Amino acid sequence: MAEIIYNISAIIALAGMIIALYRMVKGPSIADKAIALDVMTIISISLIVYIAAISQKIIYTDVALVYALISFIGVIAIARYLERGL
Amino acid sequence: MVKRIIILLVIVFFAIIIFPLLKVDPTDSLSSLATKYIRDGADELGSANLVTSIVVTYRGLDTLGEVAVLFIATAGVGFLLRKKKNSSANKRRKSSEILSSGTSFLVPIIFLFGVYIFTHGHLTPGGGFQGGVVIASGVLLLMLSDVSLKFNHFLLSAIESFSGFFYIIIGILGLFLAGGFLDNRIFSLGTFGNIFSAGAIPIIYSLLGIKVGSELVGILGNLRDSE
Amino acid sequence: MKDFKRFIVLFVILCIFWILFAGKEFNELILGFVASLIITILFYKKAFIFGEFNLNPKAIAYFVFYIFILLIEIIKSNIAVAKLVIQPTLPINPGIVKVKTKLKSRLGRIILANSITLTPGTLTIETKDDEFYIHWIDVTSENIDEATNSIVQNFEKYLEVIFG
Amino acid sequence: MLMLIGSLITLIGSIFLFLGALGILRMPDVYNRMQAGTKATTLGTILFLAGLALGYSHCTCWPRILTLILFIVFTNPISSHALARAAHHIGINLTEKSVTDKLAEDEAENGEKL
Amino acid sequence: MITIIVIVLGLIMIIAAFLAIYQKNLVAAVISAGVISLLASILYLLLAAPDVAMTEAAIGSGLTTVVFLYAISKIKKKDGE
Repeated sequence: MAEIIYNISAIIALAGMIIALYRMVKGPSIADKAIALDVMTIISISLIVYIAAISQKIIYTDVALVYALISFIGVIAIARYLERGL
Repeated sequence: MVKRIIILLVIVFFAIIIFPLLKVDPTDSLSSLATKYIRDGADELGSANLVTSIVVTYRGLDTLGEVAVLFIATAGVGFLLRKKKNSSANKRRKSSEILSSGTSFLVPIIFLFGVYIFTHGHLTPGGGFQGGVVIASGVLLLMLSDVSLKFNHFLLSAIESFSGFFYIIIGILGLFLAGGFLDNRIFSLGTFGNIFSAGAIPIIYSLLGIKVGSELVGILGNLRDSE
Repeated sequence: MKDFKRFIVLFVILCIFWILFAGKEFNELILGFVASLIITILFYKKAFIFGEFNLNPKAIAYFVFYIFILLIEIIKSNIAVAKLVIQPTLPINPGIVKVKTKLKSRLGRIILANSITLTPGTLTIETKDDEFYIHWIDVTSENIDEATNSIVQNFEKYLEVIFG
Repeated sequence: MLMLIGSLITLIGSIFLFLGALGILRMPDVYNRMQAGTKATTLGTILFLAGLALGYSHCTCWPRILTLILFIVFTNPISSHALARAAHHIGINLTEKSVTDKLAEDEAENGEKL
Repeated sequence: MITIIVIVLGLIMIIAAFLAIYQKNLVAAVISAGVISLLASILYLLLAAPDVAMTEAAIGSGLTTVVFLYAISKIKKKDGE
């Protein structure tokens, strides 16, 4: 029962990722695309922890930590590029 | 249009070919060398992460080559990009107060996380390269938030050379004290799964992490300070 | 004295993070102690925001209380934005307003700005001296004082005690 | 039982994640998208991860998940603030529904960009 | 379940790859390339290769993006002068 609900949650999160991808394809400005990237990153972090939990491997969460730190810096770099501060 | 349809068909074709790979059981058809690594690796080298022991000891020379490639890349970037004469840092837009305060809170934690990753290379999926990249990202965050940050390129190359030097010294020590070049059994193997275990692997990975980190910082600094 | 306080606070925070990363086995603690010490020596001169905690019991109690307030605020306003998004007509009324803050310490200001940004409906765009420019999804008043009342006051009265 | 509660929390979190993504699809301009998108997903992630930590409590991954939540809560507002500031600086306009833009007024008054 | 995740992520990666190739704006293409390596690292994790996943997440989605952005800003400066 609980496993089924966890799986449904993962599928809903994946659907959110597809919607973010649509904004990324369409997004009129670069900032829109960067927001879409941000949302996709956050959903990816959730998915990684989900994978780590269902496969019972704690060490996989290290990947999620690296992910959270690095993609944050990527988004800031895009922002600083846009305002010519790079 | 026809071209795009053909491209799509080719991609679908490859997807169908590659998809069965997901169902391959990795244990059922291994070469004899791989079987030996898997069977004896944990007992011989005492590292909980088998990939690490293969990368650092069995295939240590390859890793040395990879680090050399990265070093040549750094040197190439420094050589090709001309240094700026007059500093034009004031042309860049200043970062906001929130970003600079947040940076001074986050950078020490990012550095600590990088140290965690490269010292736990034999226990977790991390290692020297990943830890080095995390540390370089911390410096990158400093660069993004502070437009007038100056790099001491001499210090960077000194750190980089010293860690490379000690890396090779440990390799040669392995040649004399243990089985061969870059053998990790120059110290006792310790308890399996403990932090101070697996002989020289944590030390080698720490040196690699510092070396990779300073090389990447060198590349980024050269990119920023050139015209 | 200021340097010493900064040093201690940074060191303790790094040790806590190391325990969260690596667990509290004895050997790990030794390694974490050494690593935190090295990083603290490297950074304590630049990390100016760590010297700004008020380390008295009242401030710490307020800090714990503040986290609860922030959580409740986040949940409340998230539900409001979720309602907004699923309505077909999308009844929004956005704009950028100006608010004033009394906080002086930089740590207090960044926590205030992050709290404003975390509660959906408001987003800090720019800071300038004691004024924050905030994008507000549902502008009820363009006046500085009224906007300050409804956005900032709720957080500021706690942060003033914690960071001074 | 604990697992069921955890899974329900995760479900709520995933719904918030979905609504956040829907927000960036429906909102009319960059700033509103940032509001609905990146902030609703912060709460969504917190709930998602907390539910997983509760349901799989025997794998003792809660310290990592706590660290992850701390990172996300601290870094996400900073990155969206940086993005919003950059978007305003390069002159991406607010939607026509907007009622006021004090920042642009002040910039015009001082004759320079902040 | 894992199969569904793999298929969806693979499709998103293909779309992002098309975007990275056909987009006129270089920065948008760089962002799309970042998305590809972001999702590739989840796929590596599903294939039980956390080492590679961590390297891909660290280098692919963070550092190469920044290096590309630096390169683009240098090129634009040259063109402007």
